[in-house]
Amino acid sequence: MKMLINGAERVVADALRGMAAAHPELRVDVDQRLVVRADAPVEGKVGLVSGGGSGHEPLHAGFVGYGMLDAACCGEIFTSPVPDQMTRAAAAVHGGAGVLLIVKNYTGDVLNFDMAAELVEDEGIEVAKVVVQDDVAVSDSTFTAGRRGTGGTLFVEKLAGAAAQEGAPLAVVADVARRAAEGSRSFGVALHGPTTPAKGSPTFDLPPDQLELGIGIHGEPGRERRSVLGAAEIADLTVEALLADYGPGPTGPLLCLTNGMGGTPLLELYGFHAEVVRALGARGITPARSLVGDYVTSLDMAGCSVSLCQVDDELLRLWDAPVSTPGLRRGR
Amino acid sequence: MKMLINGAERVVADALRGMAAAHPELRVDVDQRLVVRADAPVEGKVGLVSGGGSGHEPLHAGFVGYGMLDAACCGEIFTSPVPDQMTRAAAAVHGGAGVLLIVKNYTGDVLNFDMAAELVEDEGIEVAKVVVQDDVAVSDSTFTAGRRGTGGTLFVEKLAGAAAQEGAPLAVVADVARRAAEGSRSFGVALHGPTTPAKGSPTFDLPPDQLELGIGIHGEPGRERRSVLGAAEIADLTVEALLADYGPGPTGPLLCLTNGMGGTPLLELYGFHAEVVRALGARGITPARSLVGDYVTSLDMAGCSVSLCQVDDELLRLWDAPVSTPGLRRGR
Amino acid sequence: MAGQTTERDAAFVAAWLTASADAVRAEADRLTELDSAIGDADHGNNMRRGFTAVVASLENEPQTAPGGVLLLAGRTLVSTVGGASGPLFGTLLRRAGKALGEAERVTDAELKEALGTGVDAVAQLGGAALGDKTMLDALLPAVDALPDYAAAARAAEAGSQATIPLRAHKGRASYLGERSVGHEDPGAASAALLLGALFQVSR
Amino acid sequence: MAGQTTERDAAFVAAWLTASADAVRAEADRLTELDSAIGDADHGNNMRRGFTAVVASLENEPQTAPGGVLLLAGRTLVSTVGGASGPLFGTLLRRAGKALGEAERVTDAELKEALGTGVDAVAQLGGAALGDKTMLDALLPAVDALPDYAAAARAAEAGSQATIPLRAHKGRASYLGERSVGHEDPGAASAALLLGALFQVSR
Ligand SMILES: Nc1ncnc2c1ncn2[C@@H]1O[C@H](COP(=O)(O)OP(=O)(O)O)[C@@H](O)[C@H]1O
Ligand SMILES: Nc1ncnc2c1ncn2[C@@H]1O[C@H](COP(=O)(O)OP(=O)(O)O)[C@@H](O)[C@H]1O
Ligand SMILES: [Mg+2]
Ligand SMILES: [Mg+2]
Ligand SMILES: [Mg+2]
Ligand SMILES: [Mg+2]
Repeated sequence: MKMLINGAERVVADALRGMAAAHPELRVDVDQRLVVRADAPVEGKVGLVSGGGSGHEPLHAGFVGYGMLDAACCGEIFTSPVPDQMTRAAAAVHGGAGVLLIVKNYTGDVLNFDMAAELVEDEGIEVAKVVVQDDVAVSDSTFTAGRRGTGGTLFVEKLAGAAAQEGAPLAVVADVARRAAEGSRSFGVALHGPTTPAKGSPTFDLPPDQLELGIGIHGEPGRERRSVLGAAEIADLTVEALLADYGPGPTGPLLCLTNGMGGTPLLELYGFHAEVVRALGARGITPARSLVGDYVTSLDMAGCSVSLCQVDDELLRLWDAPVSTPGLRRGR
Repeated sequence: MKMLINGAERVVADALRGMAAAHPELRVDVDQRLVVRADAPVEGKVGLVSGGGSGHEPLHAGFVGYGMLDAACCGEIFTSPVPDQMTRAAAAVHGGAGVLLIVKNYTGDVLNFDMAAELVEDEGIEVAKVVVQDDVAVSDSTFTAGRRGTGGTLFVEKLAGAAAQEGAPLAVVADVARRAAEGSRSFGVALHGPTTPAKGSPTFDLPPDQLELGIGIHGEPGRERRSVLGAAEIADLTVEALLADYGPGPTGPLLCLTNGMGGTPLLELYGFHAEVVRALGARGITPARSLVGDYVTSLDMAGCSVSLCQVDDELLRLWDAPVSTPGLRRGR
Repeated sequence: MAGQTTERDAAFVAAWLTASADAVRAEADRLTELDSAIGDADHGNNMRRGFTAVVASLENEPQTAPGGVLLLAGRTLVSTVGGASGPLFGTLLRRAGKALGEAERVTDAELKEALGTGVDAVAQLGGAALGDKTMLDALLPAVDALPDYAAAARAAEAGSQATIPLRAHKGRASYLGERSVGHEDPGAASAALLLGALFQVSR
Repeated sequence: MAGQTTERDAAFVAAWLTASADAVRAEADRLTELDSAIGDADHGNNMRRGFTAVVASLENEPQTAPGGVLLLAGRTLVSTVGGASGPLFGTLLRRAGKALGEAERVTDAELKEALGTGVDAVAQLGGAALGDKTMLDALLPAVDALPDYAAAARAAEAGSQATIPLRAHKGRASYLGERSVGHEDPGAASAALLLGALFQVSR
């Protein structure tokens, strides 16, 4: 598999060098694999720290900036970062109002962030943590590592980031993050597995006539294979899986993220979004806001995920609030 | 080749339905394949119309909005739109100050836009036209259809769009567009050819150990094949090709677009951007502004292009001016 | 065989375009395949879309004059094809139609002259000449061979085959430089289909 | 063969970890391959990165006590691996090191007990039990078999093989449900490599 790289072991460091070159508004520590707002710490503002394995860009480093994250810790590809990165990040963004850690629910991420949280607290910094677990494809959470954190992470980072930017205290920012996490549901479909630089071939092989339902964002295969379906059918079963999981059905406005996994053209993604909106409409739902694009990716995986977030008027206002990051920008 | 579509013949229409659903700030005519600013025509503002074959998203439809295009005409995949679309678009965005047509230099685009320009003038609307021909890979322009318009189109649309948004008259907006077009140089490299829905397999086959230099954005093969190179080497030969073409070397600040062709992960693209900036630096040049991402794509083609634009202080100011479109957003 | 004085009506020209549409539809994949070797893999689709629209137009707005048929067909191609081939084939038919005017019957000689006018307009619009590896390489010898429809069809086909060893100087294929050599030009192949259809309806 | 009273020094433990690093490096691709079947294809890289760093740490900060060696190695794994295996293998070694304290020589029995403490900490941290298809399926029987190093290595290897028919309940493989059956757990395979290295240096 050909890649535009200098060698598998250099991919993450090289990408961070590129971010540093492209974004003077960010402070990039290539050695420590940290991306921090250049104006951090912002006095009196809650610091938002997230991170995870690399390969999901723009998540998380691309969401550092005004109105969203203060710092992102970048792990190796598909590998959670280590506690040292997180403690450094927390120290760099602590503006006296404490730090919120936003963690995707994977064993590695949870363990590493938990270790870091203890160390940060030991330093006398107030810490809160929210775990995103929005992937409805993982159903029997009691017999698994629990639901994965996927596309819904964008909602959590954006909404909590907006609250923090407005100057809300840690308890409020953490509450916004938790409500966003609890309101989020995601479901993903792959047409072609991702290829990691280390492995050099797709992490799962999909025959030309099959697609994989309920995929994660780390190249892990999904729960089920099916013969190829059209965009309309994929949208129907995706929307069905999402809405079924809300139980009595979502109340209040919905945010909708139609997300590309990296290898699917934007042209196809918009077409798929049309089907998602149609499928929602057939069930009496019109999303209050839509976002379409590659936001939470899995290297070059072909496919898509849909994330919904059930919000209230306050969260909707926070969604619309200005944000200025490399990966998401609006109103500023 | 699996795709997230409902059928090859529906791809463009479905994508436009998706854009309509996602972007209330745009007026989308799915039948006519037009995307227009919802507030068009803006009284007294020059109207900017562009368009081309589909498959390059976000270009052009994704660049419709405040500070950039007023309308985009969407052709079939890799096929120039027809004059009827362009005349409709011009009528929809003419706010009394005339219309600028931004045309990528392909035989089809030029012929169709020229036909349209005549018809629009016949309606009594003042028309100016700028042809973007930035691709340095096409060298002997006298024996070819001339240089292709590729990534530099983004510079032209952004800079002219900013001038129009400020209220500049048609002559000035056209002059900005021309200076942007003349200052632009691009060069592209493919690791894997794009697959059109109609054909269902890559439009050119690249063996696993080869890459293609000097590619266009329509799945046309490039000028030369080479054994696979690392990102650093690709950046060196790209930067060399670009700078050689400026002759005595670019004077004044440079904009740099490190552009993904659609199938290359953002992680790789940032790593490549680091090498581009290094290669420029080795030749004494620091780009004044960088933009990294998938902006002028070719469906799912893996690879990248680099576009430079030599600007002056006024164009640099226009580059920094607020823009709010689905595909490019800043300061608003 | 058709002679200098055979007269043709609107139905004849409409039948030609309908036969062309059938041929283009049957060969669309091959045309796209040719375009994918040295272009952007859309030519078959473009031609199919255009000629399907032409057939529909002729049904919706029946014409009484050969010139009217060609004018409508040309306008339809311009409005529905896009790309390079839309304006070029559209202009070919439009100009030929214009040249024929409103006469309800035209001789084969008049048709030849009108098509010659159309081909000249294509050459002027696209700036290409014989040997540039374009549709002109099929169109120019074919018009020369008219009003012998069989010879014109053969000339078009031969002209299209003759593009194989050529290096393209116009259109997308020109970007390939030397690498365009060894492939048949898709637009020339389409032109050969149109001339083949003309021969077919003339028999 | 090692007995209850054989004493081990810091050099022995360092040699173990160095041998482990060699084994992990030699088998990294296989570990990644296992992880790609039921995980995310990074386990070989993770372990290689971690153990390469462990060897470097031990060179840069030579330790005089077995406990110190294990503590440093565990801390290094936590700081360099990430993922699930970093905190888990890191905790295994850290807790074992802590249990051994600063004694410059420890008996095989003490080592067994310390590693048992470490394995318990892994179980607590990760919330997994025997049969969940994790590294514990290799670690638990291996520690039971200590201080017989040969038996421990065999038990770890057998435990790792025994994960093949299991359905995963922890870690990434659990997302696969039934489809995790039929594959060896990569973390268990790593644990077997570590126990194999321990046997090797004990001879
Ligand atoms: N300048 C030109 N003059 C004459 N014919 C041309 C010219 N440029 C392109 N063509 C013809 O158009 C054909 C390509 O048509 P098509 O694939 O439909 O459009 P596009 O090149 O825009 O994708 C070529 O094979 C060639 O015959
Ligand atoms: N909760 C857990 N308890 C014990 N071991 C676990 C647990 N979760 C995962 N593991 C082990 O970690 C291994 C995966 O490690 P690795 O691939 O390096 O990390 P990640 O799963 O984060 O990519 C699994 O094969 C399993 O043995
Ligand atoms: Mg991992
Ligand atoms: Mg085309
Ligand atoms: Mg073509
Ligand atoms: Mg793993």
